[in-house]
Amino acid sequence: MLELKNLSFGYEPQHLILKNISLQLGNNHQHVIGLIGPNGSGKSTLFLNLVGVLRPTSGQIIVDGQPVKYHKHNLQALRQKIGIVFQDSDQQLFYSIVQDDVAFALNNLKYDTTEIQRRVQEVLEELDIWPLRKSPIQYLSGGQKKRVAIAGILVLQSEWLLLDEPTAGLDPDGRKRMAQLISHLVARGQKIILSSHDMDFMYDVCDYFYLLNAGQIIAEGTKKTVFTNQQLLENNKLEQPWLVKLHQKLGLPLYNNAQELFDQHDSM
Amino acid sequence: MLELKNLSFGYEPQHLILKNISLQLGNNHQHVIGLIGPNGSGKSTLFLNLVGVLRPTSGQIIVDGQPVKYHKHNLQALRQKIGIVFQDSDQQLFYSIVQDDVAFALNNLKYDTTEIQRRVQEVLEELDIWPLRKSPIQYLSGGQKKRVAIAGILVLQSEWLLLDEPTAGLDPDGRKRMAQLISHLVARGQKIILSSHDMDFMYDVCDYFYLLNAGQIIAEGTKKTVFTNQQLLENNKLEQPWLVKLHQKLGLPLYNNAQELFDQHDSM
Amino acid sequence: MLSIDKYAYSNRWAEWSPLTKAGIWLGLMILAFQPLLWLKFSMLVCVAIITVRITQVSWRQYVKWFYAILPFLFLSILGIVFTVSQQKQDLLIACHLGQTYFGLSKTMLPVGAKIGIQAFSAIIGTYWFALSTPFTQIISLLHRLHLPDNLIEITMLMYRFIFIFIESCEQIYHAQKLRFGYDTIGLTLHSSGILAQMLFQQVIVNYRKMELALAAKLYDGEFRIS
Amino acid sequence: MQFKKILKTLLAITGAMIFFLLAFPTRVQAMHIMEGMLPPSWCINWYVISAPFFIYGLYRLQKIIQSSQKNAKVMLALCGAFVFVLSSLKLPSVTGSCSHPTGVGLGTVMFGPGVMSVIGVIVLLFQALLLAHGGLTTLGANEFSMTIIGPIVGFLVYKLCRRFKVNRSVSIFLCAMLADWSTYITTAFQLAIVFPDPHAGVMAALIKFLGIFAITQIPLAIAEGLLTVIVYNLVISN
Repeated sequence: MLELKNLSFGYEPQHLILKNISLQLGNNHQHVIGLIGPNGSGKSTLFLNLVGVLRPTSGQIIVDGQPVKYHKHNLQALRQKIGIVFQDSDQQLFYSIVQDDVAFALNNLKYDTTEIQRRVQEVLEELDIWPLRKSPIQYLSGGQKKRVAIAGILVLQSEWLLLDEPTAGLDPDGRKRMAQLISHLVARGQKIILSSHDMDFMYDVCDYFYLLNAGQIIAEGTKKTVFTNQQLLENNKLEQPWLVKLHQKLGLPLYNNAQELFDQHDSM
Repeated sequence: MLELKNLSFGYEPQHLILKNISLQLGNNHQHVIGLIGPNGSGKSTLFLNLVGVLRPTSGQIIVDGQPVKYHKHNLQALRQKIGIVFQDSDQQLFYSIVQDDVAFALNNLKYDTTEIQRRVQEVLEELDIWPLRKSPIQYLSGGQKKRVAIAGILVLQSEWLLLDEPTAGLDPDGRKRMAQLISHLVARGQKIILSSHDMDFMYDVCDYFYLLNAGQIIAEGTKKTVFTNQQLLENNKLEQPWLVKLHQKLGLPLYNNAQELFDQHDSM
Repeated sequence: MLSIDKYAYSNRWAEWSPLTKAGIWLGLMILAFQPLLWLKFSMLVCVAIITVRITQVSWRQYVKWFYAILPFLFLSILGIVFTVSQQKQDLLIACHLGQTYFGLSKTMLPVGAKIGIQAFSAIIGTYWFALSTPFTQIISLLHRLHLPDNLIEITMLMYRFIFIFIESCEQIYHAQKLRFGYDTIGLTLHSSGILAQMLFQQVIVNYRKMELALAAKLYDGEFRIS
Repeated sequence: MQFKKILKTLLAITGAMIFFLLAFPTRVQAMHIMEGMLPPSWCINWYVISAPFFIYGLYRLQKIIQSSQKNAKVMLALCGAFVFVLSSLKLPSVTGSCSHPTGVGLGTVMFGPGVMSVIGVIVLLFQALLLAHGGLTTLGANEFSMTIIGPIVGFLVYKLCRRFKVNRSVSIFLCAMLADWSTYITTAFQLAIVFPDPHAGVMAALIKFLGIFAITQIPLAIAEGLLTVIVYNLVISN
């Protein structure tokens, strides 16, 4: 379980980017947690605080009951517990060959070669990029690079996976495959925290939401609580997913995802 | 009117990226033309051919009845007729202050200062960024940068405006404002060609579509013709916009945009 | 832009051991430098044909790679054979200025021709190597030569980063060109300056983002190379 | 303001040079000595001559990596990639065709000549294998001219200019221009030693090669000097 207690952060103390944030992540009913908010609301900064790259100006992060300490050793442990994949794939791939890059983090932890090979193969197969293992990264598509970047973190087998804008730049097919990948990971027990501007995607994929704006948690709750509040979303420059709009404006039932709606209709 | 006649392009002649493309852009009923297709289908390459950065391996581009010639003088004229805004704003903003950057093209063309000032003011006001004219670009949001990039092309008052992924990286509010901006530009006579992975956005904004895949035009037509063909879209790794899905799966009428659907329902 | 790199990964001999290929390259260099002209010449022809066959590059593209260096070769050889002399009979195509003659030296012409053929065969040999050996194999070669780790790690990272920079370089260049930034010599210089400065800014931007990614991947100061 | 005047004069000189060059049908390029141009003994000689500088550069590199934080390698590689891309940049129409700045001046200003000798070798390796410029057997010779003589000259010129309180922009201009130019003068030397004139010996050959390389490179050196100043000022102003 991850807990933030009165966390504030600012590069300069008088300009806080995150303001007194308290939240608990990883209660029983939460598997994929969505972080939504307009540009500049502090989502990425919150992520960087969570993985210990940025250090809170005040307040605490508590992981499994233990407050995070900022010594090298503790940080290493933290980052094995919480992995993060950033938005831009190019800036997180350092080797030229897919399998070398995916093995990078394990090499840094000095795992032995057979274990590294085993884990790399496992992850590449899981992400459906095993055939690319020897490909040069510079000739991959955006969606493929994204998968390699995710693989490079998944090999750590961290309990938590933070994904910052995982669908940015992906085409409709890539977006669909990303949604499938996330459900697959969740099904095998991975806990995920997501941030994205794509409300329809977020609505489909996440089961609990935090709405962040101007560095504060404005609202939290299940998809129904957060997204049916049209006024709240508008005030925070967000939009309702179309399933919610249909529910509210056309009086259809509120479905959890598009599949559900169309399945319902097919069976009628 | 823009016309492509049997246009093929490849960096190496044996690997064509665009294959024998023929199309006519700018017939009477077309104001916003949408170019859709999965990643790597050749959309950006087609754009670069249209503005004369890349030279077709075979075939011709015909502008207002005249085949494009690749001499410096002709290219200059072509680029005043067809302006392009690329996806990544950061790679097309050259100065640190907004108004300097917007004036770049006019300065290069040696327009006189009062004319430059007049045009820059006009465009900044039109795009609603006049208050930002003296702001440093590095502190603008993604949506604002996008507007500055568009302003830098609009000052040329070109007949055609090509927009490559105009909503990439924008939050829901930025996306909505981009749609408004496009309708505004169209209303005052600007002809626009758009490419984007956001099918809902494209469906809302464009009135004629070309579907590109593997360098070939697979289909063309109005939004109704192209998007009601589910099989076609699936074969080309695209998705149906949700308005079309509702029409086909739930039997609702096919609305042109979300506004229309909800207005219809409010008035009932 | 780096089309050679693409062929290096996709050619038919890409999987061959880099040591074998390095050995063949060395052999080709010896053939290029040995004195027999006919041997140089036949090596040149054979290797060119082999290169084109295994990479399936078009002859047109293959010849294009020579365009950039031909002027240099030509100028160098001109420098070798051009001379001044008091005696007209030393020279071919002599013209005189006062009592001295300018022209092509009869003794140096064969030398120039020999150097020309030698350079050509050596270049063709190296092109074969460059076109058939993926850069990752070069890295492993450097590793086997026991060069310092720091050097190899930086080479490896540079290779990866070059592609990031080339992509943004092309994007910036196109955007400038389409806004008439390269229409005159003055503008070209100015725009090139902006281009270089923007690329330099990307050094910083990339570095900041990479720092974060390195932290996430538990980087401990060493990029291991197998 | 005085600087602007100097800049204008320089632009005028560049213009004149370009006109001069356009009168000759040669394509001017940033030139490395090509594969096969030097006999094996000289290839080895240049490798040996360059080696101490290279080793010193490695030593400096080691120091930087050890003294600063652990991400220094990534920074150095980013800068190296930047120099490579800059050196493969075509500057169209500066000399009527294409030219490539060497990027040496900027690199020298950024890191000093020591580290530049290592980064330069990697850049030369990439140029030989990815761009088909230069060569592997001649790498030692090109290293000597481009990454040893060029940066040292540039560095000394810069220090000297600063000592005599020359304006910073002018110092950088001279540093970059002379770094570039001295590279080609060295190239001329290297060729002259190997291919002496049959009648008048090494000195005459040197004059010939200087005529060919050093003079044709003047406008490119000036262009590179100006470019470096523009970049430097833009970087400073931000």
